[in-house]
Amino acid sequence: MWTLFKQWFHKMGSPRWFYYATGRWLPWLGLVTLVCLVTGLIWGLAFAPEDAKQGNSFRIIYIHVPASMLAMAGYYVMAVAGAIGLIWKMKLADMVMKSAAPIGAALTAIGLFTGAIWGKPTWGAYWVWDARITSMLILLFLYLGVMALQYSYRSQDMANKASAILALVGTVNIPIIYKSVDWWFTLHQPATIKFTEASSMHPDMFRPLLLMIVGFYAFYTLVLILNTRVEIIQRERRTRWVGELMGEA
Amino acid sequence: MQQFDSLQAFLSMGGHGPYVWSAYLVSLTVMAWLLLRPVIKRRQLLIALKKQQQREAMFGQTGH
Amino acid sequence: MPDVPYLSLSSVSFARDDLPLFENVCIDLFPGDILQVEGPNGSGKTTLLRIISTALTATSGQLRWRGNPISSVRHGYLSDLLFMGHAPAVKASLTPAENLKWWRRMHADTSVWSDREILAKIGLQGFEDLPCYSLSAGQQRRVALARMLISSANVWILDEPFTAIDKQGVKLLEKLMASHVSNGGVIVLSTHQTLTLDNYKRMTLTAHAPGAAYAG
Amino acid sequence: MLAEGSLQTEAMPVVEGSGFTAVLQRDLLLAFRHRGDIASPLIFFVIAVTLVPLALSPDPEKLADLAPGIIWVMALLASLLSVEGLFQADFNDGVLEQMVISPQPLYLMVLAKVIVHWLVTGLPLTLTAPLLAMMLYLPATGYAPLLTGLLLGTATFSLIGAIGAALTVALRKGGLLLSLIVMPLYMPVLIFGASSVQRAIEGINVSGPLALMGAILAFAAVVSPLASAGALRISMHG
Repeated sequence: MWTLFKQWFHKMGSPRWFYYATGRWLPWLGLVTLVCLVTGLIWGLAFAPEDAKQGNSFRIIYIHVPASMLAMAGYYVMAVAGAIGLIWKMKLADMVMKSAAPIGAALTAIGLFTGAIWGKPTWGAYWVWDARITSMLILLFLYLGVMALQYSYRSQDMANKASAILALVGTVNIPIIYKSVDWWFTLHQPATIKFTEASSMHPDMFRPLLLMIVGFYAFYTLVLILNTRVEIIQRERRTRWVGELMGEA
Repeated sequence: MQQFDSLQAFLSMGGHGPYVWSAYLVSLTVMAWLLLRPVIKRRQLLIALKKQQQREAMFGQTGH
Repeated sequence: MPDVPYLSLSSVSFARDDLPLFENVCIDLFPGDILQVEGPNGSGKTTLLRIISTALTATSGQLRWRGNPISSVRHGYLSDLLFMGHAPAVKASLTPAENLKWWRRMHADTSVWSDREILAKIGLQGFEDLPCYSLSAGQQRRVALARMLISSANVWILDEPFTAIDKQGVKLLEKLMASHVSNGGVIVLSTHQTLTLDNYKRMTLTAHAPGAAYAG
Repeated sequence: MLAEGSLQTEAMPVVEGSGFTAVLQRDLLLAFRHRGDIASPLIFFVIAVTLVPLALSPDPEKLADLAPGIIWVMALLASLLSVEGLFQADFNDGVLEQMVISPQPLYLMVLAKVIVHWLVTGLPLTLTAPLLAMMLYLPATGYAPLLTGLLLGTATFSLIGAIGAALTVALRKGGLLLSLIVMPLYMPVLIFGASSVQRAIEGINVSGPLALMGAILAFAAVVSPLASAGALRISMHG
């Protein structure tokens, strides 16, 4: 079992194997993303019932919540990939980490932006120093820091290692940051949705949200793979298999 | 079941239309950019690499 | 001659961002050996020396000390290593004596000489109380050489030790190197200069061409 | 294995931990030689705090309200500005390289450097804070938590800042980048520090947040030298 896992791990570490394997998965992943997002959007926008208190503005939840979830998860993807790259010196992990940073930052920005717009009709202001929004803003800062560090090194190897360390330090810090922000902002709305409290939301509202969350996860994976594939070509451009690839292109 | 009686009602979202639609529009634009960026980058990279290949074929090894 | 080399590199390669700098470098050094690494700028002399000193990690290949891979004897190897890089590692605002004190604590200090004796040997008697920034460049370089008198390390890695050094320093350095190898030490150095010492090995790295060979 | 007697001496194993005291003493000596540099973050601290009444108003009530926040933010910035130089000199003159390849544990040497940095910046900043608090009309009940908090907080700032300094030491324009990557990590300390003063003024018990700050400091003292040492090794690859 262990040797099997190790073999698989080793194979996964080969950029070439990753490139060709994901080439086969991509169409399916794209299909899942498209179906989930389109169905979820139409369902959420047109068919889900109106919220009793917030009216139709609550429909922003179908973007806001999945984007925020992925923003958070994306940071851990980045940090875990960075750790694997640091510990096992796996190049593919470095490429995944590098690709994950701008995607996570963009999703964090989406989460912040939709949160702000949602805030206007709900709280009467675009920006409220609420715990979740503030934590999200700090998460964006953390992403930007990793990206800035990544881009300021001329050597790609150094850039990857340095930003992996920063991502790991950030990961260790995130719970502390969240706790401290929670503690400070007494103006704190309870989290709108947690999986454990799913029942508190009307099932007709919740089902499209679930679909959107699945869609966002698929979307994230898709974009991450696409970016990693570009990184692979860039880093492996002197190898024969990329040369052959160019011949086909 | 459809929540809105008409397209008009759907677009206005009971007065919350501007908020909902701007949030969706901006988010989807960013997501489209996320999706297109690697595709464009890949194409540019392949073109650049091909050019370099041709250069090397014409002038011999130019080093790295 | 012992059959196990004191220090050996087996097919060491280094690539920066997948650009190979050198490949398959093999070196065997026995007690008393001096290896001069030559090559044009950018051929990776400094990189090779820094790999031997473990400041850099080779992309592939193995570094062995007394037959053991470095990873298993790192502490012992580092205690047995003296590295002089481009920067002299002399604190400019400390006096020569204070710099000596610092090195004594960082290195395995088995030196029988006192600070005063060492400063006399490097020709800096009378300067012990001046901050190093007030010394000339050549004198500062000689302060750096004092480490060789303090350290009991058998492996000396010297990166361009003859640059920015005065005549007195060159003589001193050559004397130090000669006595080090005659005591069974090992020296790897990079320099453009021809050494006045006899019996040294040379190795040439060629710029950006893989497969730099070892000439023993 | 080896021909006996062919080597001048058997390599002496270096005493573990002597690197810690060596770095500690050397850096203290260096700080003493550059005493003028110790004053810079302090002067920055005082001037920056002075700017606030000039920009807002000299109204004692308003200032008293804002005092904890102002002092904490400025102390954070002063600490941040000074941490940039933590490894810079050692990097430039080659000493850092010697530390990285020395048999001494880099972890302890980094810790020693951070301790000295705190002694010459964080501690003086903390000691200056009561003066500024007085100028900003901080109520008397706020002084004790301000001092305790700054004592713990500036040490945490030095520790976290060391990671950023180690990550950017090999970069030419590391200063701004350092602030960018370190400031978000400073936020919990700032929150607990400033709000414990605020709460003390309001008469609420502040042992909770101060204990948390102590916990964060202890945690940072373990993690930061580890991360900094790793970052320094990477910075050597330039």
